Formats: sequence, C-alpha cells, structure tokens
Amino acid sequence: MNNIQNLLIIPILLPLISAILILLTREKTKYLKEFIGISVTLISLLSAITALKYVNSESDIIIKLQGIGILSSLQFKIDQLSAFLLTGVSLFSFLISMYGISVKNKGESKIFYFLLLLTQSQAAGAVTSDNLILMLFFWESMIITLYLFIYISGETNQIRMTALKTFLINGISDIALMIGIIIVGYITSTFLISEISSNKLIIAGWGTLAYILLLIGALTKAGAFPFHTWIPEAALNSNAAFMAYIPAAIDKLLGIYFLARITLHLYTLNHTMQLIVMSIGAITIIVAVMMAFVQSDYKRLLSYHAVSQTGYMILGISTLNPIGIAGGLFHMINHAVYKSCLFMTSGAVERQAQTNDLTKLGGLFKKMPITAICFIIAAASISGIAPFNGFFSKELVYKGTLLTGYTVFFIAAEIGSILTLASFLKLGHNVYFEKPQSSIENVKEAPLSMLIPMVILATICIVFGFGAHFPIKNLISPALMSLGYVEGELAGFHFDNLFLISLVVILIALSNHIYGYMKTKRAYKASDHIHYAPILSQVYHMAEKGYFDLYEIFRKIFDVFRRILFKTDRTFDSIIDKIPSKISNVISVSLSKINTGSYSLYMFFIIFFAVVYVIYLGGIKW
Amino acid sequence: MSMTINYPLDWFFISILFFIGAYCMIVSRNIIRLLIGFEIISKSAMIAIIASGQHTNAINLAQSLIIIMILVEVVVIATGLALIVKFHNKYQTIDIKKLMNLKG
Amino acid sequence: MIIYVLIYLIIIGAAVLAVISKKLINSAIMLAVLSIGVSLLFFSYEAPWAGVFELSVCAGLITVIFISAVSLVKQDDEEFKEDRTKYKIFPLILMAFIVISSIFVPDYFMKISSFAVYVNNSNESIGKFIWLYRGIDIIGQITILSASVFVIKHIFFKKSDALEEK
Amino acid sequence: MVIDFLSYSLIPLFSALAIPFIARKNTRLVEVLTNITLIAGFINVSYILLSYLIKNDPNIITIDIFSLLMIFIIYLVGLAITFFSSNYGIENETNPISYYSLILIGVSAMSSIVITQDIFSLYVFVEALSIVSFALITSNNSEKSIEASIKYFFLTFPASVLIIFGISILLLNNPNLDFLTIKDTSSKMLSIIGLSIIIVGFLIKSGIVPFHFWTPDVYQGSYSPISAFLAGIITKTGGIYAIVKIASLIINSSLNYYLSKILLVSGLLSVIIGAFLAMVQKDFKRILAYSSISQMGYIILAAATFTPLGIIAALFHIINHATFKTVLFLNSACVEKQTQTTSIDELKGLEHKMPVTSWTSIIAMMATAGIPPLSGFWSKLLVIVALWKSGNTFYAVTALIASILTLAYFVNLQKKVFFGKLPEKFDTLKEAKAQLLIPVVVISAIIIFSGLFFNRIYSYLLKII
Amino acid sequence: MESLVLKSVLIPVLGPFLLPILNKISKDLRNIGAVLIIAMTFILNVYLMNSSFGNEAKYVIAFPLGFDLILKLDPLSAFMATVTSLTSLVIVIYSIDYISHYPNQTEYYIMLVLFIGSMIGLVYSDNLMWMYIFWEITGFTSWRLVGFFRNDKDVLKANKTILVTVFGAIIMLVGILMIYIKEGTINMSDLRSKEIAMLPAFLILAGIFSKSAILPFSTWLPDAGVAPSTVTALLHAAVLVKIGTFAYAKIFGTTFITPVELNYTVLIITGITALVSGGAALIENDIKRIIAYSTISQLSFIFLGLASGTKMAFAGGLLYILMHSIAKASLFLCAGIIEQKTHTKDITKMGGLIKTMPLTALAFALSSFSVMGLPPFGGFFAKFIVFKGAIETNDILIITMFFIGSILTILYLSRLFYKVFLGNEKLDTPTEGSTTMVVSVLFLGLLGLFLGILVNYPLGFTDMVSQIMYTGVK
Repeated sequence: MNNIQNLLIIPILLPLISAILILLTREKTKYLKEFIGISVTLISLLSAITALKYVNSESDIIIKLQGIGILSSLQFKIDQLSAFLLTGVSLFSFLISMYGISVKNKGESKIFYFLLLLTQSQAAGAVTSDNLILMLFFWESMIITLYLFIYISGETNQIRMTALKTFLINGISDIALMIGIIIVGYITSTFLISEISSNKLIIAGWGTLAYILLLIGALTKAGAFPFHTWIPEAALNSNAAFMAYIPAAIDKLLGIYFLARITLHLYTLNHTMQLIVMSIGAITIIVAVMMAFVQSDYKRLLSYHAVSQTGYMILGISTLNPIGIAGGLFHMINHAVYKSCLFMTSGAVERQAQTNDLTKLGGLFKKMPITAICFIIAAASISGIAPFNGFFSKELVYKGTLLTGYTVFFIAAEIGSILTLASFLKLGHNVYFEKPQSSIENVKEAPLSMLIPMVILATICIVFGFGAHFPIKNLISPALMSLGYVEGELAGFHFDNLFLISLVVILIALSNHIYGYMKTKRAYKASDHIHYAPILSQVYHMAEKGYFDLYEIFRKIFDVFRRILFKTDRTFDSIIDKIPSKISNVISVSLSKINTGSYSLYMFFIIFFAVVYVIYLGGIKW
Repeated sequence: MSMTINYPLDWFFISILFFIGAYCMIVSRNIIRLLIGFEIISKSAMIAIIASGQHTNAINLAQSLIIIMILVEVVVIATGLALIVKFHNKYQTIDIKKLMNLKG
Repeated sequence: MIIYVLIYLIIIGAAVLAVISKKLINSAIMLAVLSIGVSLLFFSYEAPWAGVFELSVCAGLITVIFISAVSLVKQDDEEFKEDRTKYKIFPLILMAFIVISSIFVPDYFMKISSFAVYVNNSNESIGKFIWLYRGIDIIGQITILSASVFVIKHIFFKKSDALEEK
Repeated sequence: MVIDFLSYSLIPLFSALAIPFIARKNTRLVEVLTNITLIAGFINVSYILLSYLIKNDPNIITIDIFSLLMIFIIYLVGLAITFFSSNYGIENETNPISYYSLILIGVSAMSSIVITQDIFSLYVFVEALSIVSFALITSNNSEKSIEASIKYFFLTFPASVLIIFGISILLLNNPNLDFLTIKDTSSKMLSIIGLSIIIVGFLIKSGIVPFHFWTPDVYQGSYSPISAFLAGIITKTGGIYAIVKIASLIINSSLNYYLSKILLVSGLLSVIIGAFLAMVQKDFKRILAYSSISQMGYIILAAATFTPLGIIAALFHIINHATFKTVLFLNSACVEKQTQTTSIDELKGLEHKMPVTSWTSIIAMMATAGIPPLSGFWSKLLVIVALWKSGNTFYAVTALIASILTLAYFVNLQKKVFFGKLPEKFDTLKEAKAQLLIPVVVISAIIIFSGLFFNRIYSYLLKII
Repeated sequence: MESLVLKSVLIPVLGPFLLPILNKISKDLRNIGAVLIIAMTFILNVYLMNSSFGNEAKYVIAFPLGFDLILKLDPLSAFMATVTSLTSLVIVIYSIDYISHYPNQTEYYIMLVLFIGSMIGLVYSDNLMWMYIFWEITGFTSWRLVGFFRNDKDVLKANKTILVTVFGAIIMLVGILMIYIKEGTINMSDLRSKEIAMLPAFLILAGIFSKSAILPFSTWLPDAGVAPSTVTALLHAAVLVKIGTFAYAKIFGTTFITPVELNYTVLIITGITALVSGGAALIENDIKRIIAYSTISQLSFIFLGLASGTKMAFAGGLLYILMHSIAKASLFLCAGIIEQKTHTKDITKMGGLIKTMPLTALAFALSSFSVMGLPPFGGFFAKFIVFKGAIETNDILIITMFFIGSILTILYLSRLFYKVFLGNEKLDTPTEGSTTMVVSVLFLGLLGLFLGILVNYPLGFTDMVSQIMYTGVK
C-alpha cells in the first residue's frame, strides 16, 4: 500500500520540486531543462498509468494530510475517474514538454518548463484531491501559471491585455467556485467529496446557489460559453505549445472532470437544472462553431473549435444517462488528443512559415507531408468522420441526447458538426492544398521534436477510433462506475441511423464548402457566403466588436459601478471633513461678531448677566 | 420698631444708587465719568455692609470692614485715575470709544 | 426714620447730579457731597469710625485727586462732546426703576431680614476689634499700600516714553 | 493654620519693599534678589511636598494641602515669570525695580489669598492683586497694553461690588466671616445666597462666559511675560480658586441646587464658546486666551458638582492649567521676541528654527487637549468622572466631546505657527536664549511627570477635603 | 513572566527617548538603536507568545478610581504583539535607507518606536482606560508621523487624521465610562463574559471604526498617504488600523458577550465599506491612495471574520490580520521604492517598471496575490475561512457584498500592477531600490508565500486562541 501512495505522490510532488530546480538552473545550459521536463513528465506518466492499473484492479488509493481546524480533513483519493484524468494530464504534459523544445515564441525556455511542470503538479493535485478545499487550492493556484504562460510568450501590450483578461475571468470565476465550495461545506458540514457523495445534495435553497457557483467555476475552466472569450484572444497572441497544452488539453480535462463530479457525484440534478446545463452545452456548440467557421487565422479558428467541442462534452454529461456521460468523458479525452494535435500542427506551420494567417498560407502538403497527414487525421476525427475516435464519442453523445428525448439538442449538435466539418474543409483546403503563396516558397518539414508528439497523437486518434472498445472498457466504464453509473452497451461500430445521419452531415458540409469555393475561388473565402449573409454579417460584426463578450459587458457595468462607489466615498469624506469644519466656522464667526471691542457693550452685558444671575440665585424657594 | 423696617428701606435706596452708578458706567463715553459711576456704586456697597451690621447689631465688625474698604477704594481710585491720565497722555482724548483696537 | 430718608434723598440727588452734570468739576463736587451724605448715614448708624474715615478720606482725599485729574484733562474735556440725550432722559428712566424696585426690593429684603441672626460682640473698642479679629487684614492693608506705591511708580515711568520718541 | 504659611506671603512682600533701597541703579541685582526670594520659597514648598510624595503615605499629611499646592503652583509660575523676565530684556521697556517689586507683591498677595481663612481678607487681597496686575499689564507703554489695562480695570469692577454685597448678606447670619463659621452655617439659606452672589462676582473676575468679554482683550494686549503671569496664575487665584474654595465650603449644603445649575451652565457655555471662538482667531495670544476661557469652564464644571471628587478635580485642573498656559504664553513671548509679531498669518515654519519652543508647545497643547498620559488628561478625566458620578451625565458627555474642539484649534495653531514652509524674512531667525527656555522646559517636564505619576499625586490630592 | 511582559512594553516605550542622545554620537548608532529596540521587542514577544498558553502573567500598577495599569499576558495579545513587532521590525530596517535623506530623522525614529511601543502597551493592557490611553498615544505619534513632510497640505492631512481618530476615541471613552459607572470596574478580566448594553457597545464601536477606517470614518486613511511610505506601511498596513480590529477582537470577541445586533451592524457596515473602498480604489490614480483604499476593503474582511460569531471565523479573522499585515506592509514598501525612484505617485505616469525593477515587481506581485487570496499564498486560507464565517451568518446580502468586494480586490490590484509594472514605459528607466529596501520587501513577499504553504502553524495558533478565549454572542 505504502509504495502505491508514493506512486501517487510522484505526479504531484516530483514536478513541483523539479520545477523549482529548473528555476534555479541558468538559462545558458543546453537542453538540461528540456531533459528534466521530459523525464519528469514521463516518470509521472508511468506512475499515473501504474496507479490507473492498480485502481482499476484493486481499490481506491487514499492519502491523508496533516491539518488543523478547518483543514483537518485534507486527503487525496484516487478513484477510477481521477486515475483516468491523472493519466490524461500526465500524458499531455509529457507530449508538450517534448513538443515545446523547438517552439520559438515560448519565452525563456527555463520559465516555460518551470510553468509546465508546475501546471502538471497542480492539475494532478486538482484531479486527485478528495477534499474540496485541497482541490480549490490546486485549482485556483493554476491562475497564476496560466497568467504567466500567456505573459511570457511576448512583450506586446496585446499579449499583456490578454493575459490580464485571462487572469480576471479565471480569478473571478474561482472566487465564485470558492464560495460555492464553502456553501457546500456549510450545508453538508464536510468538505470530503466521498462523504458528500454518500448522501447527495439536491437542487434547493442554498444548494441551488452552490451548484450554480460551482458550475460557473467548472464551465470557466472548461472554457464554455459565455466564459470562453479569453481563449481565442490567447490563441492569437500566445504560442502554440501553450494552446495545445492548457486550453486544448488540461483545462478541458479539469473543467469537464469537475463538471462530472458535481453534476453526477455531488448532486442529484432536478429537471430544470439539467435543461439549463444542456442548453448551455448546445449554445456553446452553435455559437462557438459559428464563430470558428468564419475565422481566417489558423490558431484562432482552432481555438473557437476548442470552445465548441466543449459543448458536446457538457451536453453529454448533462444527459445524466450512462451513454451520454460516457460520450462526454470519451469526447473529453478524444478532444484533448486531436485538438492538441491540431494546435501542434498549427505550431509547426507557424514555426516553418512564420505565419498563421490563412491568406498567406497554401500548398504545404508537399512541403510538410507528415504535418499535413496528422492534420487530416485530427481534422477528420474532430469532424466526427468514422472511423476516427471523434466519431464514436460524438455518436455516444448523440445517443445520450436522444435518450433524454430532447431532439432540439440533438439537432443543435448535428448543425455543430456540419459547420465543424465545413470549417475544417476550408482550413485544410486552404493551408495544404491551395496553390502556394510566393512568401512561403522554401518551407521545410517541422523538426523531429515536433513531429513525434503529433504522430503519437494522430496514432491515438486512429487507435481510439478503430479500437474504441479498448479505451471505453479500460478508462470510461471504470470512471462511470466510480461515479456510480452501471455501463450500458457502449462500445463498437455498427450501422444505424446515426451513422447515416453522419454521412448526410458530411455531404452537406462538402457541398457547402464546394459552393463557397466555387463562389469565391479562394479557399479561405469559402465561408464568406455565410459570413456576409444579410443578418448574420451584422451579428458577426458585433461579435468581433465584443458586444457578446461577457468580459466586456462586465467591464462596462463595473465602470459605472465604481464611479457610483467613488461618489459615495467622496460624500462620506465631506460628511466627516468639510461639513463639520464649515459648521464650526459659521458658529465661530457669528460668535466672534459679538466681541466688537466696545467697552459699553461689554459693560452692559456683564452687568446685565450679573443682575440676571443674582436674581436667579437670590430667588431660592423658601 | 425701626429695626425691622430699616433694612429693606436701606436696600431699596442701595438698589437705586447701584442703578445710577451702573447706568453711568454703561452709557457714558467720558472715561472720568465712568470713574464717578464706579465711585457711586462702591458707596452703595459700603452702605450695604453698614446696613447689615446695624441690622444684626454687629456694627463694629461692619465698621472695621468699612475702614479697610475705604482704604482699598482710595487705592483703586488712585490707580484708576493714574491709568486714565496715562491713557490721556497716550491718546490725547478721554473718549472710551477710542479703545476698540482689540476685538474679535 | 425721617432722618434716614432725608439723608438718602441727599445721597440720591447728589449721585444723580454727579451723573448728569455737564462739567466734570461739578460732578467731582457732587461726589464729595455724596460722600458727606454717606458719612452722615454712618454717623446715624452709630458707626462713628466709619463716618470719620468716610468724611476724611472719601470726601477729602478722593475729591482732591479727582479735581486734580479733571484739571489735568481739562482742555480735552472741553473739546470732547458726547450727545447728552442719554443724560437728559436719565431721570425718567430712574423714576421707572424706582417704581419697579419699590415693588420688589423691599419685601424681598423684608423676608431676608427675617432670617437674620442677632449677635452682640460690639462691646470692645474698634481698634481692639480690628487687631483681634481682622489681624490678617492688616497684612492686606500693608500689601495694598505698598502695591499702590509701586503701581503709581510703575504707571508714571517716563523712560519708556523717551524710548518711543527715538 | 494661617500662621503655617504666613511666611510665604510676608517674605516676598518684604523683599519687594527692600528692593528699591538695596538696588537703586543696579537692575541685575534686582533680578537676582527677586529670583532668590522666589527660589527660596519654591524650594521650601517643593521640599515639603516632595517629602510627602516620596514617603507616599497620605496619612502623615497634617497641614492644609489645598493651600500648599496652590502656593507651590503660585511660586512655580512666579519664579518662571521672573526668571524669564530677567533674561527677556525688560529694562529696555520698563522700570525693572517697580516691575519686580510688583511681581513679588503679586506673589505675596496670591499666597495670602490661598492661605487666608477669611472671606473678607480674601476680597482685600484680590483687590491688591488686581491693582498690581493693572500696573503690570501696562509695563511696555503700548496702546494695546493701556487699552487692556483700562478694560480690565472697569470691566472686572462690578465683581468687587457683588462680592461686597454678598459679604453684607453673609453678615446677617454669621458672627464673623471665617471660612469655618461659614461652613457651619452653610446649610442656612442666607449663607447660600450670600455665597452665591460672591461666586457670581468671582465668575466675573475669572472671565467665565457670559462675563468673558474682557479676558481675550486683556491677555492679548498685555505685556507678553505678564500675559503669562495673568493667564497662568493671577486670574486663577483671583477668581477660580475662590470659587473652588467656596464650593468646598458648601459641599454638604442641601440648598446648593440652583448654584450648581448656574455654575454648570456657565461652565459648559465657556467650554464650548471659548473653544469655538478660539478657532477663528488670528493672534497667537488671543487663541490662548480663548483656550483658557474654555479650560476655566472645565474647572467650573468640576466645582459645580459640589462633591469631594469634583473639588479635587477642580484643584488638579487649576494646577495643570496653570502649567500649560504658562508654557504656552511664555512660548508666545519667545516667538514674539524673535519675530516681533504674534499674528499667526505672518508666522510660519518656525519649528526648525525654534525646536524647543515648538516641542514644548506641542506638549502643552496636547496636555490641554487632554491627550494621555499628560497631566491634562487625568484632570480632565477626573472632571468628567466627577460630573458623571454626581449625575450630570449630559454635562459630562458634552464636555468630553467638546475637548475635540480644543484639539482642533491647537493642531491648527501648531500647523500655522510652527509647521509649513519658512518665509524668507525669518531665515536669520534663531532659537530664543537658553535662559528663556529653562522655565518652559522645566514646566513641560512637570506636565509630563505629573501625568505619569498621577497615582502618587492623587494619593494626597485626596487630603485636600 | 510578569517582568517580561513589563519589559516588552517598557523597552519600546522608554527606549525611543534614548535615540536623541545616540543621535548626538552618530546617526548610524541611532538607526542601530532603533532597530535593536524593535528587535528586542520582537524576540520578547515571540517568547511570550510561545509561553502564552496556560500562564496568566499579570503586572499591576495601582492607579486611583479603578484605572489601574494592568499588563496581562494572554494568547491573543501575544499574537497581536508578535505580528506588530515583526512587521515593524522589517519596516524599521527598511527605513534606514529610505529615510536617510529627509529632515527630522530623529523625530521620525522616536515617533516610530514610540508608536510601536504604545501599540504593544495597548495590546497587553487589560484595563480599558489604559487601552484608551495607549490608543491616544498612537494617535498622537501617528499625527507627527503623517505630518512628517511639513508642507501645508500634508500637515492638514495629519490634522485630519488625528482629529478623526481622536474624535472616535472620545466617543469610545464615553462608552468606556458608561461601562465604568455601570459595572464599577473596567478590567477586562473581571468583565469577562458579562453582557454589554447596546449603547456603550455602539459607542465603543464608533471608536474602533474611526481607528481602523471603516465607514463613515474611512477617508482619513487614504488622505494620510501623504506621509512617507514607511509610515503609511506602519500605520495603514501593519499596526494602526489593526488596533481597531484588535480592540474589537479583545473587547467584543474575548471579553463581553456581544449582542448579535452589534455583530450584524458591523457586518453590514463593513460590507458597504468593502464595496465603497474597492470602487474608490478602482478610480484613484495615486498609488498610495489605491493601496490605502485596498487596506480599508481588506479591513472589512477582517471584521467579517471577527464579527461572524463563530469560533472558526474568529480564528480566520486573526489569521487574516497576520497575512494582511505582512502583505500590505510589503505593498506599501514597494510603493515607497517606486515613489522614491520615479519621483511620482501617479500611476498614469508610470509603466513598464518590471524591466527596470524586477525584484520589486516580484515582491509586489507576491504580496498582491496574497491580498487577492490566491493559493498557495497565506491570504487564500484567511479569506477562505473568513468567507466560511460569512456564509454561516446565513445572510445572502452580506455574502453578496463581500463576494463583490473580493472581486473588486482582484480588479483594482491587477489594474494597479498592470499600470505600474506592465504597460509601456513612460519614464526614463528608474533603477532598482537599494539592497536593504529590496531585501525587506522580498522577505515580506516570500514570508506571505511560506506562511501560506505552512499555514498549519499560524492557523493552529489562532484556532487555539479562539477555542480558548472566544466568548461568543448573545
């Protein structure tokens, strides 16, 4: 048992220590940092896998920590779900630390690896901690690393503003999360997830408030609508490694993990709340994909997809039936895989061609074939084309949605996948098959350190696609069990209406793309017929201006709010400062008017008052 | 007999005398006339002492007080006149209204 | 009984004249008359020592001081003109006051006098009395006399005027 | 009783009389003589006090500690004034011989006031004191000083008349005017009437609202060291002390209700009005004058409770206030000597040029405003507690809150005079001579220590009743 | 033990009067003397804190009328004294370089040490009257310290400071006297777990609010920003404003059984204060005013902890006092470095300082993270526990107010950091501050971090304090 506990400690503690070590090294040392990073993450990956095996075969792992007062019940606990997440987190850390070697604009690589390892340990801690306070501790401390990740990737004001925006959105949502957790602790009088789940909360009174606050925290982390707006901006300004790592992988994993925890493990949702969450998912899908469809920047387009895919997971989880949940979780891991793969390709392209602007790119298939192939595989699987992994997870989500009986959400999801496919057709067509631009004549294939992770991820896409039953059996269903859901008939590939529908989807998307391409003769303009459609054009315009951005709206509100508060403050100031001095001044001046210096007046007053006093005192009652 | 009637009567006249002096000290602008009012008032005070002494037939006590008071009064009047003369030397007037520099 | 009233009338009249007379010199003389009246009152109250002191010091000394002071400031007194209406209307005001006080003052002091306690320690001679009972006042007299000497000396100190001229 | 302390009033008197003959021309000798006289007396009285203080056994106190404390403060302030004047260069402005003799006579008269046990003698000595001060005020023959002197002369005169009237009422039921006799008859109505009228007279003499009109003019107009003497001790002894003494006589009387009310009202009025008036003044000494009006108010409030604690508080506040005001007025004199002005609009930023003056005045001001642990805090606290315990809660709370006004005008004064930027015309300014600072520093030290060792002092303040 | 308590008060109270004599010998000796005095105080207090549980050391000097000077050792006082002297020590060390080129240095050191001394006396004094006395001494010294620069407007602010605080103190004295007349004693050990009437409670509360700058007495605190930064650090962050919170903890937390209405009023008022000051901090452009406003809003959180009425929240409030003292002191000291190097306090004139003074920026960032309450900094746990208390009041209004309050905290601090250290350079490359100064701010910043990681020790102490001493509400 003991060694197992150490096994668990490794993914949390080892990266932390080595991160500090890296901070102590000097920037000059060649490849030392990279080596430390890769090896440490590899070790933690292995230990995570071992832990996963142990958990699936044996029992959960629990580690208690010393603590006082409110902190007396701190403990880590790995059940199947946590183990699954832990593996995913460590896997991506490992891949990114390899990929990161040759990313250009990642700032000082010392800092980069420091942050990467820090994030690894924080994420590992967050997914494995059983005490909500402990989880909050890791969770909220990720804000700082997130901020720094964006901050180091450049000097420009733009980047700093983005970093600030990210920081504020996450920070505020984390305060909400904190209060939610406190309320949960208040009404259940414990902070242990395992104890709370033994008798679940219901949506009523304080519970509702708590659930909403927790939901805000989870959705912000997962980058769902309407808390997603920092991701596209980060995509524009920061480096690909970061995008592939945090928004694509880690945040999704954590966010959806926590969403699953609260929705399935801590609460028994009532109908209304379920509908709310589902509609959030659907809206996320549609809105984000609409935005993604019209983008003309590689990473930005991907980032919008990163948002829209979140919708599927939320939708899946909130169906509350095993199939949907399994779909959600499966989609979570799949999405992490192909989305980071896509971001990696974008990073490779950026590194080689010095740009991510679609208008400048073209015909890279011949120049960077491996990248292109990886891209195609990942794109296919994100668009849900059988038999890649995306198809299966999406299919599960669809099934789950249909089981709840709300077809509207199903339709929304399908529209989402149409547009997804369409936008990826546009993207791939433009970047890899258009006739090449003059500016990027002599582009080479990306370096090995970048290709390896891409290839690995692409392979995972295929493996999880053809052998979908393997991950479902080994990862998803144990997780489901740990959440207390018996597995239904999940895995496998079979002809049914859903498959036909997906074919239809593909056809629609293709025809749309061809129509658009014919119209404009340039691939990146293939979306213009929708972009500049009568009403939509205004909507898009406003969206670009940030009218629908919650952050901007809040900024406006707070701008008014703070002015009001400042006025209040000034008012109080005058109450304690100006008004008393004015009053006393008036009194004093009016009093000093009497002292004219005239003898006769003084004499009169003195004798008069003397007589008055004497008469008063003389008139003692007998 | 007169023993009972005198005392109130005395005070009646004392009050009149006091009023005259006080009026003089308030209204007059001539600084020497102020001193005259002063004198009148102190006379009324002396009469008060004597009257009480005579009323309780502690007349000797009253007398001794009067004697000392007269001495005090002389000194005070002398001081006052000295001040007045000094004031007159300085300001070349005897108008009390000139003394309005200190105010506020 | 009558005699008291007569004396009082003299006193009051002298006081009024001292206040309202146009010339300061007359006021000084009226003040002397006032003092004489007061001394008469003392005599009639069987207070001879007080009467003698009053007569000699107040009627004599103070009047002399007054007249000398008046003569010192004479020319300014001529050219100093204040409106005399307040003196002209004074008798009326006095009448009003007399009426009012005749209502209140006597019976108030009638009450007061009914509380008086009669003592009889009037058998010693006055000098002995002063020495026995008012011993501390002797020091007071010394203090005040020596004070007066230095006061006059201090007030009429000329060096400072010389300083101011230059 | 009287004989115990008679020397304190006779020795200064005799040396005052001796001065003109011993030192005819040599003014230095006059100063030496005066200072020696007062130092001797001061050392004597402080030796007696310290012997009690060190033994710290209140029971061994046999003599009248009330008078003794008053004598102590009188000699302290008198000594401070003479020492200050002897280095202030008065011989350019006035006649030193008569000046010092008058100060000595003043000290003698004040000592007699506090040791006498007879209310008429009290009156006589008060008159002596006032004519001394009439003369001293005009020491430098400036218009202001003469105006001050004449106003003082005429405006406080009605007080004497009222005192005599009161005495004449007292004569009706007292065989003599001894304090003990009066104390015995203090439950009689006539005594109360008489004493009330006397107290009104002394209210006028001590410049309590609504009889305060002469006070600022006199303090502002008079010769600077003398304004310290006046504000420090003369008006206290000539006015407030008598009130407190009389109040201590009628503690047990059942008829003092009206008197208590009138005193409370006057006291509270002077606390508030004095403070408000001090805020808008433009002259250093005038601000101090109004401040002393407002402090008088506290003493009157304490006396008005007619409880032993109130009397103790009143006496303690008299003593403390004498120390504060002496320090402040002497500082103003130093400032005036160095800058030839006391108008706070012209003064600015003196603190670096005159650090000692600045700091001593800060101490005195804070003590006046009742900032602990300085002595003023304790006396004020005693006043408030006495008021509260005697059931006058409203007066207690109002007086307590009004002390923020004191702080307000004092910090403003400090800001105007000592802080801020120094104007060019004062660039050559220097701190006053060390001899001028000694009294101020000593008295400031007394303020601090009597605050810190309040428990010792209180243990035999108890014995005054 | 008694003698130790007495020493730990007497050393800093009487020590400063040696400084002018040392100054006659040499300036450095004076500075060393000041540092030594505070260091001795700190060591003594640490020792006392360790031995504070169990033994009730008491030192009594008899004063008349029941106003005895009683110095009593209890865990709460020892904790407060230690926190005070710790931050003060750092601040005094920092002063040596910071103040070295201004006039009135000797006065500065005297007042600084005397201020700390009176604070220590305040925390140990068991008699309310002596609490008031030390309270007033701190007011006086803060008057001189705020008026350190003698321009008219600075002195005006100083006067405002002393007037507002002393006014509140006088109101408090009225309350104390009411207790004194009613109960006959004002020794807190005798008054323990008695019930207090409404009126005196609210009067004392007014004094507390005026001292720790809660509405409606709040605005003297930002105005006092005219003082040198060490002073503002000492006054606003470490000591002065904590007097109010300490007095609340001592009087209403551990002495009387507080009426629940009082606590509720405190929560409402402090909630409004948190909002108002946060909003003002978002408007202001003067760096020190911003930090001062943030102090006000953080004080509201401390009061939230102390007034929530549960033992845990009380412990959280005490923890918050510790964390906030450290973080805010470091913020003010950083502001001091910045002000000294850029010769301006207007943040619109600054920008891009992170290049030229990275260490200061680091310290500033660490401290502001701690103030925002992000893990793993100490502020996180304090804020968490305090909020737990808030939620246990079961009042949605209070929760909302403090929720928005903490959002505002994040907003204004990140705005400040962005404008000062990021943004684009406007100034001609100011240099990093002197070693002593930078080291002290870094020390404070890292201390905040370590206290967060090793939170068990401070939390354990405060938790035990509240378990033992908290008297609860009626």
